[in-house]
Amino acid sequence: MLRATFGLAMAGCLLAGLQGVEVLLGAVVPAQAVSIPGAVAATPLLSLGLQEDPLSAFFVLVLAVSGAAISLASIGYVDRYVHSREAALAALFNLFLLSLLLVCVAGTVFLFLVAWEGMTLVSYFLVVHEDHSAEARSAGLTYLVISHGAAAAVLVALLGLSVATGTGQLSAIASGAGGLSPWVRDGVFVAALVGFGTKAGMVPLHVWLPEAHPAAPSNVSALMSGVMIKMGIYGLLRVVWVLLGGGPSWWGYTILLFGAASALVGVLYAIAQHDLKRLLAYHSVENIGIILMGIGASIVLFDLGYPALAALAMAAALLHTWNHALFKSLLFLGAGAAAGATGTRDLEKLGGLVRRMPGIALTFLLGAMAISALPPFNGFVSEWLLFHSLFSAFSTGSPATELVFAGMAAVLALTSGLAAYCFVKAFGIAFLARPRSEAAATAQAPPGTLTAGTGVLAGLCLLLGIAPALAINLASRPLTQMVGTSLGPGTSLSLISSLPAPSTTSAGFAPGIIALLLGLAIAGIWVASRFGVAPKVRVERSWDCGIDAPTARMEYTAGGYSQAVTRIFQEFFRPKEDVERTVAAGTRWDLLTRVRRFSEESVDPLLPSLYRPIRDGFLWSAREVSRLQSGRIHAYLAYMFATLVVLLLVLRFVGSPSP
Amino acid sequence: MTDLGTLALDLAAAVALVAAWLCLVHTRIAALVSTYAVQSAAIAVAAGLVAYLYQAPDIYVLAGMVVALNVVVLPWYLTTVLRSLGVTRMVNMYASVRTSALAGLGLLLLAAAVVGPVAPYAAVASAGLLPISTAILLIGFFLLISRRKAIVQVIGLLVMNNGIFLAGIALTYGTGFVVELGLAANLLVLAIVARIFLNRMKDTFDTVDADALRSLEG
Amino acid sequence: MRSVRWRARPLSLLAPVSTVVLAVPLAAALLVAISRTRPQANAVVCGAGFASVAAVFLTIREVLNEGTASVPTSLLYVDALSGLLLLLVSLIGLASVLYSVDYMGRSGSPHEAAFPRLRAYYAFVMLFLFTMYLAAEANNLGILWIALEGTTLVSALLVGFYRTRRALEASWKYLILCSVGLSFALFGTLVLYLASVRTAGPIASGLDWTTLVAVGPHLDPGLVSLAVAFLLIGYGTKAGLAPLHTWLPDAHSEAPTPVSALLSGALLNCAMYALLRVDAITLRIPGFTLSHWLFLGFGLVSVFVAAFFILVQQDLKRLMAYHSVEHMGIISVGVGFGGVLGLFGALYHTLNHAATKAALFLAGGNLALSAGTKDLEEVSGALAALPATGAVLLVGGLALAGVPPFSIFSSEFVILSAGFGGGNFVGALLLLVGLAIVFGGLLLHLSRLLLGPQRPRPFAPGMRSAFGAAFGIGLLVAVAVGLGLFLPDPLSQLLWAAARVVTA
Amino acid sequence: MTSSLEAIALLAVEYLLVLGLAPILLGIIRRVKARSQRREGPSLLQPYRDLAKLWRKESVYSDTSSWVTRAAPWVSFAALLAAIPLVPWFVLPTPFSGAGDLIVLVGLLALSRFVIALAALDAGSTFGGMGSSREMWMGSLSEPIFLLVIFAFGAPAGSTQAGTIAAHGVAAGWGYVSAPLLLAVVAYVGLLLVETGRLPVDNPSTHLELTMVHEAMVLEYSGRDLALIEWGQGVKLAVLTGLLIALAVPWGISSSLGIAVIALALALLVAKLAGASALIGGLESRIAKWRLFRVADLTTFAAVLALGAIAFHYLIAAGA
Repeated sequence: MLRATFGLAMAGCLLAGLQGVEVLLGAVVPAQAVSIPGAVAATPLLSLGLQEDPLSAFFVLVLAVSGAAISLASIGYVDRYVHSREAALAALFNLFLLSLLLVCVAGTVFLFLVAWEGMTLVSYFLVVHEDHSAEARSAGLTYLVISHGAAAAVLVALLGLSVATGTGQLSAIASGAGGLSPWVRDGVFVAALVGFGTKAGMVPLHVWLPEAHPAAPSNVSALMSGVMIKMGIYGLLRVVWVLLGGGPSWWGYTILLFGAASALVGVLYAIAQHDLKRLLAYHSVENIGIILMGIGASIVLFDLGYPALAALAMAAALLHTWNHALFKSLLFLGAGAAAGATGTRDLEKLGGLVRRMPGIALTFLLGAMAISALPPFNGFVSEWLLFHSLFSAFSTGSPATELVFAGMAAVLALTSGLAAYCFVKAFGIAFLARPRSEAAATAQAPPGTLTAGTGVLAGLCLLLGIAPALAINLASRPLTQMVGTSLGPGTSLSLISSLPAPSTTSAGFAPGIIALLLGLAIAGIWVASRFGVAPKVRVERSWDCGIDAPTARMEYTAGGYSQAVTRIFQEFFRPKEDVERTVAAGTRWDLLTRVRRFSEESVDPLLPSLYRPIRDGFLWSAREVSRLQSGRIHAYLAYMFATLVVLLLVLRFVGSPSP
Repeated sequence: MTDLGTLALDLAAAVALVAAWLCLVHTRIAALVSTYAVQSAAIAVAAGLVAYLYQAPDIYVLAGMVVALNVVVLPWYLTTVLRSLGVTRMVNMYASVRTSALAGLGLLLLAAAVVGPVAPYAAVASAGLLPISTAILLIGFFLLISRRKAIVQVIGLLVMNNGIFLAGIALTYGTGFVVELGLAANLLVLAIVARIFLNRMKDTFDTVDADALRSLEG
Repeated sequence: MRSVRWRARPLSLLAPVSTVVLAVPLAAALLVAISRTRPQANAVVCGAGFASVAAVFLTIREVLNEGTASVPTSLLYVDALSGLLLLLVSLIGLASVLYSVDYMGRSGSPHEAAFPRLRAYYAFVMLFLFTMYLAAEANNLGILWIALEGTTLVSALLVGFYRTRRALEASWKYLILCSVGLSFALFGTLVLYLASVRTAGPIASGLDWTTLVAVGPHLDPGLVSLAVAFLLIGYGTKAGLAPLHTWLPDAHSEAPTPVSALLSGALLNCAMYALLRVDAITLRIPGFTLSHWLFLGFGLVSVFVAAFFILVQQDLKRLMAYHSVEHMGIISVGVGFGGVLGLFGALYHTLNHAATKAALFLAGGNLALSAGTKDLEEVSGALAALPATGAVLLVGGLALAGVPPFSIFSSEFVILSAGFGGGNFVGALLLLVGLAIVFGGLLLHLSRLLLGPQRPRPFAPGMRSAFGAAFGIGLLVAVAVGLGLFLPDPLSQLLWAAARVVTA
Repeated sequence: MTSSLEAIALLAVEYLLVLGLAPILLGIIRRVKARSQRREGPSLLQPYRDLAKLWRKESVYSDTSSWVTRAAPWVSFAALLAAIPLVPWFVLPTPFSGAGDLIVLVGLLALSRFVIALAALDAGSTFGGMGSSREMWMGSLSEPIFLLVIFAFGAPAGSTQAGTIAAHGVAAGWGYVSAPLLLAVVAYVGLLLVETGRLPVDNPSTHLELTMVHEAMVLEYSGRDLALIEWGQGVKLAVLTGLLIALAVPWGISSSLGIAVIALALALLVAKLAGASALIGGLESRIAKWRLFRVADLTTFAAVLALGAIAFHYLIAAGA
């Protein structure tokens, strides 16, 4: 039954994906209203219409591919690792997919908002599904409340556009938004950035993300991190590009700066995490930042009058969106396998899993390389495009732009370098060396469909890394829809192809050739190693300075590994160190003290320093306000009296305000 | 319409206002009840005057009703309630007599300030009636706020209603018989329902101090 | 539903069907009073509940066909706005009566009342319904006032039904505060009459809605604004607008559960209905915007005050009561935004809130019954323990928080559209902020109540074989959920017509 | 444009040249350092002998290690091999210049580093973890500098393609020399020291537990794997030095395919490489190793230089 459910989900995803591809290759799907009598007739505001334009189709495709793979993996995952209310999980999972799909293809403001909130709500239930602890509920609640506030901002943006243009149809808004006053456009932009930025996990609105994503079952985490946060990107693109048709440079710089902050903050916090899923969640913040940088750059370049360069930046953003959907889904599924088999997400208790689950280890490694932007994987291609669009600002002749963009490129490079650092740690500590706990030592191999799901995703990461033209061709219609131009001819569907070089720069990158070179080099080494007498191979214990038997406790820990970075970014992390020392008897020298226990944790400073005070402030004022209901009827009568008197005085001395 | 008639009307209204002020300074409940009766009588007189001055016979019926209900029935009823409750005779107030008296004056000024500008629109020639009836309404309200005993709160409510009666009768020639009958019936039912609760309160809390009812908060 | 297809005419040979709406509860009150046995009394009230709904449907059908329903006397008047209120009251009335039977009416029901008291309870409930129907059908604003004061008197007795200290306290406060409020409303009504008399002369129908609307454009703005101030304080108290709402949480939380549902779902809307009638009159005066600002102001204050109380609330029924304050505030904001869209949204919201809130109160009653307490601190993990009740609370709670695809979201969406469309950006943004706080507060409670770990003390079994109660709650939930994405044509027509009654 | 056959032939020459010269560059550095310390030092050919010896020796693997350990040296070396055509060595336009630009080069170096750092954790020894952490940390700090340097070098030419930049330099002649170029070169040298693990960042000749970085990573390697890694170090040094040469002093790179010009270009290239190695050796022998965390200071300074170069570019453009 459960298998059938997830199988159905997979089939649905594949169908949606085919439809998406069809649209991306040129089919036109007419906008249509879902015919529910009454709802439409009551007021056009409440009409439910669907549309699938190229932008929708691209995100449908992103959703469909990851969704199908995750559904496949879910069959085994839920069967093996979920022990309560599997049916509810399966139902919610499918509902979640539906709501994601609806967000993409909603054709009216009302339906979009319904789907948007539905997506949040369903995912909330998925977040609190597995774990009934107070922390999980608090994570869920944080998620829900922040998301709801964000939805309010989304509502302001869309409703503002809707009433300003007098229509609830998204397609009609686009044609009517040209003549809006700058104030309205700016207001809509700010609201959209706050609303969609929150869902996407943009710093400093990201605090819900690292709480909520790890709490959910891992297949759901994969869907949330891989796909759901992309809906924030979709919404932002929809509003800023499709509905408003781009905007002034400061929009772009704003997005660029927030994107850079997200990328850097995300990766730095990821490094400090020892919980595998939290670590991945922070990487989502990082990658959203990268995507946002692409969007911001495209707005700036478009405003400067370089649509071709804007298309390059936007292509980077779209491609990275898809790439992240692929490798983050993969990584969460892999983390789910590790956590499911060992019962812990704590890196310090994992280790050695490469021998217990080689398939998962291999695919996780490929995903880690992809997210670390290493060639020949897809993450590198999109970051390359982004670097290029940042570099291309040289041809705009605007010194300020270029200095900012160069700084952004440095941030991006630092980010991808740190991401690589973080994933060496994540993969190395979790999957390599000796198991650090009994559970890790005895972990069972994950179910086949789970490995198959990650395998499919890993294959796609590699495929899009070698032949990104596939994806770029699919993105060309959305690109044309947004910036009016695509990446030009020269993109063919051959496996080995060169990325188009924008006319203004003569740079080029042929991922296929690089992959070929890598392959040939490895083949060459293999051939070389066949020559001569093959030397002997011996297996021994690791070098341990002569101590008799190296144990898992002597291995480098996750905390130790990340020390190098946490040390130099100390001001940023403000780590809380907890050191327990014992002083050897009869000495008073520090040198002779022994550190018994050392623990360190870095909490996201935004939570205690920004959000908690807001929450506490609300609670405090609520307690103060609630003292008004003192139980004394005389007080109540006095309120009434005061209200009356104030009202009468206002009436008398202020009069009725004019509209 | 004669000046004398207007004067008489104003006088009756003034008596009602003074009675309301008196309600603010009385410290014994029984005195409060009889002052209420006096006020009601003054309002009945005002009603009769309006009926006479404007040849509106149905207002005589109304005047009669006020006499029957507010001058006779309700004061008697209140007295029996007082007796059956067996509460102390003192009013128990939050605000002192002096404060209350000053508040009474202030409320008149407030009423004058607020409704003064529209008072000339009153259908009846006397421009003072609307402020006075508003003042009586507010004074009744003040009684409710500043007196602790539940029964005094009921009296405050009745004083408020007297203000409304005055406004209704004197300003608008009445509002139609069915409506007025309904209003009167409601007042009576209110008194009865209030008595039910007062009795229960006495049984349950052993006091009719409304301030004792403070367990529901937040 | 086939009954709606009947022509209304044959029945009106005897009496207009609008009169039947009034007669049914009155007759039922009498019949209950003389009933001899429990089953008899139960049968009478259930029959009256269904009969009322049928009569209301016929009335609404007539309204939709003719514009107004025929009435026996000019003191009554039934248009689309009345029809909407009738619909509301009859639906909530039916659900609440059915619930009452299972909750306290049948022998062996968990809160079984002694027969004489049950009889009194039923009679008062029927009278309560009668006064609300009367409020809906009144033409004369004086009658409207009388009907509303009548609701106070009858329902004060119902609130105090349990005779506990807390119930007594609540009912006393309710009685005094609402009576005081309504006194102001009466004064306001008189001032309005004064304005009418000055325009139309001393005619007996001067307080009739039909007259006032007709002479509306010529009414004196000064007098009307004075009247509006008093009427708003008066009916606003009854409608639970902050800071006049103080009686509301007490009364709602201490009344028997079915009465809470009636108070929140039906009664508050009766007061709001009276305010709408007043608003409609002021809207006829050219350039008169005072009432809009007042509605907007009171509405926003209500939303924010309620939001704060919701955040720190510890009692299930009080929590819901404060949500009533909040939603009356939202309705008021919708009215304040104005325009036919704002009114449509407000009325749509009225319907949605009534159904949702009544369902929640009834389901909350179930929960309190099983948990043995209304204290939110002591109940958790209810969804697993009581799947059906928990599901209703969950769906209802989410709906109440304004989550799509439930109906309250849709109406809030319309109200916000009206706000943005009407240029009330600040008002609309403030409303959104308030709603977000409420959302957080409500979900804070819901997540522990429903999803938290199961408390050590087990839940008692609730009502047994409570088909009536289940039907009633199911009906309300169906309305609360269904109206979100699906608004049947007749209902949509009714809502638009009602909105135009106010604005046109 | 060259035909593909010619391109392949040129590519083969490049590979032979770089793979062949890589060990000797290490030999030159060691010799210069030894001389500056008044030692004779090993033969220039000693690295070749080391490699040959390692190639024949048996391999010892840790019992906790997995296929990651076995695969890493291959992938790492392959990544470096793939980077070779991205650098203009002696002829322009570079064969297979469409394969990638300098950003791809950065990516390939990162790949090479990544797999080795991963393998360092595989054996489960403490040293491996320490080396891995430090190496990846330094790598992540050097990447932004690399990007800025690329931007600084690329800005005048409007390209991130090393060949295009070099061609721009060759065509501009002395006009290529400018203040921004100088700043970028200094920044690049700092980067080079970090990337190749030279002093003051890392000391390739130490095996002291607490200070070694790269050596700690590869502590568990032996035999052919170690040979690949050591050789890879040489190739990396050659690639980065070659790049420095192509970007800073591009003159002499042939723009046509005549035998004589090519031969001259090849000779010049060898001379430049040898000179650059000697300079590195000289530089290394003049500075002491820094504390590990001061690497961040070095990279920050390099970043300032590179950004300064970009800003200078505009100052000059505005002045012109």
